[in-house]
Parts: sequence; C-alpha cells; structure tokens
Amino acid sequence: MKLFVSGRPAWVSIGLTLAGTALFALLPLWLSPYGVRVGQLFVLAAGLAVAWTVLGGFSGYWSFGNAAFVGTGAFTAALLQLALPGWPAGSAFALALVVAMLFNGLLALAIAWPILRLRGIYFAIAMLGVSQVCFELVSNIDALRGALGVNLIDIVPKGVRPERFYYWALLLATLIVVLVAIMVRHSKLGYGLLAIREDEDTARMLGVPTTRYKMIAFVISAMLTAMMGVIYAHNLGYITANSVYRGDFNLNVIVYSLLGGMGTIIGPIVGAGIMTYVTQVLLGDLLDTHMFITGLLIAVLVLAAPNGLYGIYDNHRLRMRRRKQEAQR
Amino acid sequence: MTLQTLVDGLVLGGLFSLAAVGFSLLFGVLGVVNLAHGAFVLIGGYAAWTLLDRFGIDPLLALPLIMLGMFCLGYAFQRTVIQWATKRASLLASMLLTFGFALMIRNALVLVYSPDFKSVTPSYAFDSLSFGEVTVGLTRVAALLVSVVLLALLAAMLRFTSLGRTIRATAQQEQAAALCGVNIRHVFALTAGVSAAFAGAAGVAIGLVMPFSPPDETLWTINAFVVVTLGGIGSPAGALVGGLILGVINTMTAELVGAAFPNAMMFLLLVLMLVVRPAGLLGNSFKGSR
Amino acid sequence: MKIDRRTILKTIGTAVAMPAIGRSAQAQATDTIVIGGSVPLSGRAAETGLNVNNGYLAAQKFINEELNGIEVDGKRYKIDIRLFDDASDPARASTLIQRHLDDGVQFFLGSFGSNIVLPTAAIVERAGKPMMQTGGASDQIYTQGYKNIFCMFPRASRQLYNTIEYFASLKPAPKSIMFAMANDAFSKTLAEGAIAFGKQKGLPINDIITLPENITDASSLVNQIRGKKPDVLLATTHDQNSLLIARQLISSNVDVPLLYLSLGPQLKSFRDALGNFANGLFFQQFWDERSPYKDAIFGSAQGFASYYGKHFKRDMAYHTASGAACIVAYVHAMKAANSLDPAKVREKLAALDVESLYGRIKFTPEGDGDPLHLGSTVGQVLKGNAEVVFPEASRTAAPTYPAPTWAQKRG
Amino acid sequence: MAHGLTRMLDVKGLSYAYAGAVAVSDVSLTVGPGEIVALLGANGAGKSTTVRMIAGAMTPQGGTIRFGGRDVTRAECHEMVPLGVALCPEGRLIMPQMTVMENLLMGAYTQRDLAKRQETLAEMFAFFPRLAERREQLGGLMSGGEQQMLAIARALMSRPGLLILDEPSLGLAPKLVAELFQLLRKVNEAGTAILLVEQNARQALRISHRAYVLEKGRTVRSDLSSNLIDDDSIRSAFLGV
Repeated sequence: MKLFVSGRPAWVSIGLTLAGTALFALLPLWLSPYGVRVGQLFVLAAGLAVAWTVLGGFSGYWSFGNAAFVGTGAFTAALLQLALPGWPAGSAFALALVVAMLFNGLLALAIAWPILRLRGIYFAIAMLGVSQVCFELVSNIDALRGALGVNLIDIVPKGVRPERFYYWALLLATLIVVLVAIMVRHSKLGYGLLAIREDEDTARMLGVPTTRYKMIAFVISAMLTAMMGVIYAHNLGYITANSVYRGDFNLNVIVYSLLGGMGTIIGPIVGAGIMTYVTQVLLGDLLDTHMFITGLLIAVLVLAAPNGLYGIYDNHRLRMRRRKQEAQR
Repeated sequence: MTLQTLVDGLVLGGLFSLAAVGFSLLFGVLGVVNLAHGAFVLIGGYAAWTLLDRFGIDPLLALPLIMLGMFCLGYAFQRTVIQWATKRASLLASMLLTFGFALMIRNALVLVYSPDFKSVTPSYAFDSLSFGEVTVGLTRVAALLVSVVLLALLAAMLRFTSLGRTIRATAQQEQAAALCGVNIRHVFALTAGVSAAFAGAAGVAIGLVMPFSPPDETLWTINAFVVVTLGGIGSPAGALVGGLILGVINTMTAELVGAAFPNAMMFLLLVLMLVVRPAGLLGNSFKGSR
Repeated sequence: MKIDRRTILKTIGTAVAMPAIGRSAQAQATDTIVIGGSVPLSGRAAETGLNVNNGYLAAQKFINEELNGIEVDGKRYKIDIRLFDDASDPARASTLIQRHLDDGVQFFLGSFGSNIVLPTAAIVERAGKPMMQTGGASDQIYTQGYKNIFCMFPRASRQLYNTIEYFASLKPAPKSIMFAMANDAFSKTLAEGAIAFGKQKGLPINDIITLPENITDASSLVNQIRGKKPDVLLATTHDQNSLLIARQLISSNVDVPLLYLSLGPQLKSFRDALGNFANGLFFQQFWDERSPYKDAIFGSAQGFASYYGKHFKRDMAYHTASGAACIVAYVHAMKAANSLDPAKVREKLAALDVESLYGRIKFTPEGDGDPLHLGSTVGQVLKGNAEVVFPEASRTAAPTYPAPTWAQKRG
Repeated sequence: MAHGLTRMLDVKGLSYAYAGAVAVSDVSLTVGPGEIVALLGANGAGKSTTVRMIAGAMTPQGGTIRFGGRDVTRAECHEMVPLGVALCPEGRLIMPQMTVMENLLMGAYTQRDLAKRQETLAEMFAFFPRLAERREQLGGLMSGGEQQMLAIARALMSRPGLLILDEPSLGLAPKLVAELFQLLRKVNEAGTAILLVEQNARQALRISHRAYVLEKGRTVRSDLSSNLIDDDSIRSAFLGV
C-alpha cells in the first residue's frame, strides 16, 4: 500500500476547508428544502466519516462500531435534557452537547486500552461488539428509554427554517471535525498514526508511543462522532435506540472512505457525497430494489477500485510524473 | 427448572454452533470474514421451506440436497468474487464486499419470498420428547442431532481425509502447501463451498425450530462472530464449544437476569473474551497466532 | 418477481435518468390529487409496511378504475399515490417527505413504525399539511400538540381497553395474569397501557416480563409459564416472535387457559403454520371483513375484501384495510370541504364521523383514533377462522374459555 | 558433465521487478540431469526470486523457463510439482500444527498411487531416521535442524527430478550444516538433480558441479565449481578469506 504523505502544508488545507465550507454554507439559499435535507444527510455522513478516519483511516484500526458513539452521544444528550426540565433551549443543548462529548470521550478512554491491543479484524469485531452492547443496554434498561424513545428539545430559533438550521449546524460540526482531522494529520500524532498503519511494530521500535497515540486518536474520534450524533438526534426530534444505533452507520463510514480514498481527509467527504447522492437521490424513487443496488455498488466498488477514487487519481498522477521524467530523459 | 434451562440452552447452542462453523472455517482458512454468512444461512432456510411447501419434501431429507446446492454456490462465490477482491484489495476490503452481497441477497429474498416470516412446519413440528422433568420439542432435538452429527462429520473430514489435511495445510502454511503441488485457489474455493454448505444446513435446522424472515441474516452473521470469538477460529470443536456456551448463557441470562438481556450479555462476553483471550477458548486451531 | 440483468439495468437506467435535487414542483397536475408518503418496504418493518402499502394502493386502484376518480367542487380527480421506500430509516424518511413537500404535494400518508412516523409528522405538521397514517401509535406522537396528524388507531396505551374489559368479564375469574412485552416503543406502550387499566380494574396482574425486540428462543418465557401457571398470558410481540412463542409452548406441552398474542393469529399464514393448534388463541382484532360496516366507496367491508382479493396476491391483514380507510377518510374530508385546500381538508378530517369499511372513523382532538370506535376488539381463532368474540355487540362467535389444551388438540 | 549438453532445466533472460525495484534482470541458467548446480550471491542478489519463479511460485515478467523440453514460464506450483520440480523454501515453512507424518503426506500430495506413496515414505524414513522416530510430533515443536530435514524430505516426497533448495543451511549449527550437505550428496547420488541456493558458498561449491554467481539481479559469473572455489575474486566476495 502506498503511503500518502501530503506535500501540502496544514494552512493550505485549512484555507481550502474554510473556503469550501463557506461555499457549502451558501447552498441552502438557492437549494430547495429537499435539496437542503439531502445536504444534511451528506454533511452528516461526511462528518461521521472524517471522524472515523481520525482513527481508522490514519492508523489502519478499522472500527466496525462507531454507531456506539453516535447512539451513546444522542442518548446522553437526550437523557440529560430529560433530567433538566425547564432549562432554556440554548443552554440545555449546549450543556448536553458538551456532556455527551465528554462522556463518550471517557467511554472511549475506558475501553481503549484493552480493545486497542487487538489488531485488524479482531479490533473491528470488538468494536462491533461494543456498539451492540451499548445498543442492547440502552434498549433494555428502562431508565435509559431506548425502547420507548425520547423527545429532544427544539433548538431551532424562531424564523429560521428547521432544515436550514440543522444543515448549518451539521455543517459547522463537520467543519470542526475536518479541522481537527487536519490538525491531527499534520501533527506528530498524525505521522505517528501513519507509521502505525504502515507497520506498528517497526513504529514502536522507532520510538513512536503507539499505545498512547492510538488511544488519543480513538478518544478524539469518539468525541467527534458523538458531537455529530447529538445534532443528528436533535434533527430527528424523537429518537429510539433503533434510530441512532444504526448498523449502517457502522459500515457506511468505511464505504465512504474506501470510495473516496482511505487515509485521506478529502476521500471520505467525496465518498459521502457520492454515496448520499446515489442512495438518497438516484435510488430514492426505487421502491423495492434500492438495497440491492446499494449492495451491488459496494461490491463493484471494492472489486473495481479497491483504493478508491483517490487511488485512481494518485495512480494517474504518478503515471503522469513518470511520463514527464521519461520525456526529460 | 435449572436442568430444563440448561437443556434448552444446549439445544439452542447446537444451532448457534452449526450456524457459525462455516463462518469459522472460512475465517480460519482464508482469513476472510464473510458478512454474507447469515444470508447464506437464510438461503438454506428458504430452500427448506420451498421444498417442503411446494414439493412436500421433509427438511431432513432435503438437507443433503440443500448442502450440495450451497456447496456449489459457495465454490462459485469464492472463485469469482472473493478471490478477485482479496487479490486486488485487502482482507478488510473483502469484508465490505461480502457486506454488499449480504444486502443484495437480503433484497433478493424479499423480492422472491416477500418480507413475511416463513415457518417450516413438518408433521412432527409440535411433538416433544420428555426425559423426566425435562421436555424438549422434537424439532429442537432433531436440530441438535443434525448439528452434532454434521459437526462430527466435518471434524472427521478435516482430521482424517486427504481433503481435510490439505485444507489444514493450506490454512497453516499457504506457501508451503502450494509448493507441495496444492492448487490453492481450488482448495480455498472448496473450503468456501464447505462453509456455505454448512450455512445451508444451519438454515434448515433453524427453519425447523423457528420462523425466519429476510432481516434475520444480520442476526446469524453476528451470532457467528460471537461463537467464533468464544470458541476459537477454524475448528468444528471450537464452534461447538462456543455455540453451546453461548446457548447456555442465553437461556441462563434470560432466567436469572431478565428475558430482555441475553443479547446484551452475549456481546458483553464477546468484548470481554476478545480482550482477555482474542483467540477464543480453544485457540486458533490452524495457526499459532495471528 | 425475478431479478435478471435486464431488470437491474432498467432500474439503474431509470435511476440515473431521474433528474435530481433542483427539480421543479409540477406534482399537482390539473386532474389528479397527489398524496405522498413513505413506507418501509425493506428493513425490519417491511412486512407490515407492505400491508399498509397495499391498502393505500388498493383504494387508489378502486377509486380510479371503478369510480373513475372522485368529484370535488364540481371537478373529477384521479388519485395519485406516490410512495417511497424509507427502508425503516427515519432520516431517509424525513428527506423523502421533504421531497414530496417541495414537489408541492398537499396530502400525506404515514409510514409504519413510530420512530419513523414522528420525525416525518413533525415536518408535515410544520408545513401545515394533513397526514393520515396507520403505523404510528406511540403515545409520544399525540402529546406534541400536533394538529394535522391523524391515525386510524387509538394511541398504543388505549388499544387494549376492550381486551382488559374482556379479562374482567371472564368466568371463572382468572387468578393470575402474566404480561410479556417485546422491547419496542409500540409493544411496550401497548402493554403498559393495558397493565395500568387492568390494575385500575383490579385484575390480578402478577408477572410482567420484558422480551427483546427480536427473539431466537422463548424457552425462558415457557419455563416461567410452566412454573407460575398463569390463567392468562398476554404477549405484545410481533408476529414472527408470537409464532415462536406459540410453537415452543405447544412443543413443550405448556398450557395457558387464555393465550393472547396481540399480533400474529390475525394472519392466515400464522394460523396455517400452527394448524389445529391455532384454535383457541386470542388476539387483538381490529377488523374483520364480515363486520357489517357500510362504506361510501367500497360499499362495505366485504366489498373491500373481495375487491382486494381479486386484484392483489398478498393476503389481507387489518393494516391493509386500515390503509385503505386512510384514503377513504381523505375522500370524505375532501368532499365535505368541497375543496382541495389542505387547511380545509384538515378541518373536515378532524371533524370526521363516518362509517367506513374499517369502522366508524372518528378522531380524538389529538388526532389518534377514537378508542371506542377504532379500538381493537378481542379475537379468537375458532375452527381455523379469526372470529370477534368481544365486545358482545360486535361478536361473530362466542369465545371458548378456557381454551382446549394442546393435548386435546393433538387429539 | 558437459555444460548444457542435456538440459533438464533451461532458463533464459528471466526478469522480475517489485513495484519498480528490479530484483532479477536477464538471468539465464541451466541444470542437466543428475547435476548439482549452485546459485551464489549476496543477500538481495535475486537468488530467491529466481528459484521461486522457476518453481512456479511467482510469474516471471520477462524471459522463458523450459523444463524437460516444455515451456513452463507461466506454470504455477501445482503444475510444476507433477512435472518433477520441487522447491524446498527458505525458512522451511513447516505446517506447525500438523504432525511430521502429515507434513510428509502433504509432500506426496500429487502422488495419487497409495502404494508408491508408502514406498517413498519408507525410503524417507530410512533416509532420515530421526523423522521416523518423531513421526507423530507436531511440526512446530521440532528443532531447526529437524525442521530442515522435514522440509527436504517433504520436497522429496513428490519424487522430483529437480530439487531446488533455498538457503537450506540458514540458521543451522555448523555440525548440522556438514551433515546436511552430506545428505544432499546422497540425494543427488540417488538420481535427483539439485539447484542449490546458498550463502554458505564454500560448502556449496564443494558439493556442486557448476555454479552461477548473481549480483544485483544479474548473472556475473558461471563456471565449474572447481574453478570458482579457487578464484580470488570469489574468495574475497563470498568466502570471507
């Protein structure tokens, strides 16, 4: 596998991100409300996928259970709001968001040490297990209300269309996720994670504190995922365990990264965009075959472009460079 | 009632074992995690339903036929799809590929059989056997017998036959096996065929015992995960041990903790087991460690 | 249906050809009334989703083909029902509902499953369009102050009132009643409403067992019943799980004098799967095709049933009838309003009080079905048929209580 | 034995590159019946890649391989073994969870005749008495020397016309190395041609008839072993003298 080291300095990436976000922020002004809702799904998917990438893409530790943090984030916020009746909406939301992120960070920290000793498929399975445990506990312990469901408080300011509000909220959250990912990527932590992905044992021998780095990335990834989960839950307004601990959250984030380019930051965003467009818009009309086509698409993707679109682009770039060198020779 | 609970757990565990052993074999030999395994199980169940409902063939008689058909399916699946994916991409990517296939199979089952549950009810579906205090439904006994017999046959095949030896050798030391003249692709595909055949058999046994519908595929894939993690990868004995433990834990949790909690307990155990002993109770029967 | 390469290519072709996000709203053409919505045709809720779907479509077919549409304000309109598959995913459902709104759809039909209906209802409510639905009965939907959301069923906590009344009327009076509820919003609220009402009535409700939403094994429940020997077991579980519970009780020879499975025995496939053993099972019966209801469109309940049977392959379920009744309710409201203005139609829906194929359609001020008229009756399987046995006014047969034991049925 | 008069194995212009890095480039060599040919070179000279291509474990990117007159350039292992080419790989690659007996039976995988298989097995046990003693032991539990015996015996189980050995002396004690080469001579005397890849050049030159020297993927010398062993440049490069 080729090691992707961006030659681009961090500030260029950050600048591009801000410019891109500004552009996306303006979209609702001319998109139809339906377009805005598709936009929400895209931005949510992109945020979740980049949050996943901080651990999965950079270090090669593929979590198959990030829905654990989406759901636990959503339910932490929802239950906290239930416990604080009568708070003004804004502060109840802010407090719930912060507590949900902290709680998920702690949850990740608690399971990080044992679970990150596992490698490859074992780590993936263990995370799948973690997300199932969270789902089962929230569903089956009455006090957690996963079965009955919880209403979340309405935080949409008066006069703002809710689909726009949540589009912007999700966009802002995704912006934070991407900025954090860029910072991680360009820090010592990021290079350490890439080294772990290439060869963990060698990295450790070279003095990379692998355990600590993996744990930090895991905790960051969990907190960012929880943040996305809290906003997603508010957007739904009423959640049951089934609507937030969704199995497809677990695997879709990986599909996005694979499609766009594993280990990059732009990859999952592009992948999320394409998959959202295809499954929600193109296949939205299909009554009984859209799942079949989605499956087919994933299969074709893995078979035809195992390194994603970025891989195709990268190959092309390499080929062009080689051709140029040969021409100069 | 504890003896009854234990027996119920063992019977359920037999099903878990049979439904997991094919998954385990494929994982152990090829390193491929087949997320479409549960979908294969369901295909077996639907095949049994079709044969009984349309042609009046008893599921237990249909079993060899279904296993043969599933064997061919598994062989072809490996030779075409998975082989291509593992060659071009990574093992983890092949996991996503099988996920795509699980979606397709599930959707196809809905289109062909409707989303309604199906129930395989041969004439003896409501009879039972009693041993003293303990009563067990006849189909459950049949399912347990099928599981134990098939697992024993598979164990014997792996242990004593030339094919079994070749499969084990390929799992342990793929390169050396190739240098001995083994056509690795063929052996991998045979293994995938055996894996699918056992998934189909499990589908038949499950169909005998409980109603099923297309979304159940996820359940059987995840159960296979848990069984393999508990028992160890690649061996029928591991699947049997893992399955039986899981079954007993299931019924015991329902009895002692609460009927809503078997699944939570099961996954908790999965995570604990992975942390404490990732290779499972019986270890990896094929490879020293991975 | 067969999936061959051509079907797939064709579907992909149509999909790619679909113009996407920015498409303009041309839905409300001159001579059709567009009614939009989503149903779960894949995922866990697909089974009932398909029943609801077919109910909607049967009514559309009948109105357009047999009646040549309906007349409102002196003009004839055909009905055009547009449904998406929301795949049991609330986020997807919300997006698709928004798409209908953008397309100018004025009237909505609901999905199945409260966790999907509620987020979509919130969007439709805010847009001020009416939604008729038959798949979201959780109490949460009716405590939001929504004005535009109407349901053919009473909220879950009120659905079993007749059942509890029946238990209270039993002779000899049951000495112990056991509840088993699946752990999902609907089943849970259903059971908890019944438990609260039952306790109020002084019924001996001694055991309450929570089951996972989906089970692979019911032996712990069977063992508890074996140990505690309740006179009545009321299980609020979905049909696949109900069948598993029944099969395990039968093959373990554990008898309950009154075995009540809220969902399951209504279905012919369920009764067929159990054969003679299905006889004597009690269930929640919302509708029976033999009910003497008159209907302005189909003529009668029987009229709908025979029309459906002639044109659709899938067996009928009460959700099929209630789905069709949603369309019937719309037709009544539109005619009464003599307008296609959603606000006026909403007014008339809220005020509706008419007999239909499904029963007397009347809603509470919160929008759910009136428990008196749209609540469930008590059904029992007798001689292989689903009969209504309580309340006496609507009974089609007298109940058998205690039901014969498994051993007697084995004969 | 005259050079190339009867060519059992005839390799011409073989080349292979890993992701752009050239490993083998234009390597040609021959092995005649009954010969022992050594392939010498430093670490990374391309010896392993060359023999792996010959055995069919890798497909050459250029050049041709002929064996017994047939073009086998693109043949895979499972096609080469029945033709009579067996590679005893570097690192021995014993199946660790299988017994000695099972390992040997795997070696006879292509031999469908059970009687012949038993005969070969008996020969191997006579040849390697230590394996006979430990036939029920798991392969992974044996010592390095024993594993090497097992690997050679497993390769011989297919009754190859050409036995290729990749670094058989690696990691063995000097005494065992001497024993090993003794054994190889015996195998050769029984009629099997041997292509021997070795870093231990002195020993290799002593038992081989001819030798090739690889450097950075290219053949730089080929001569009779007796000439090479006295050659000064070879002595300084490989023999550490």
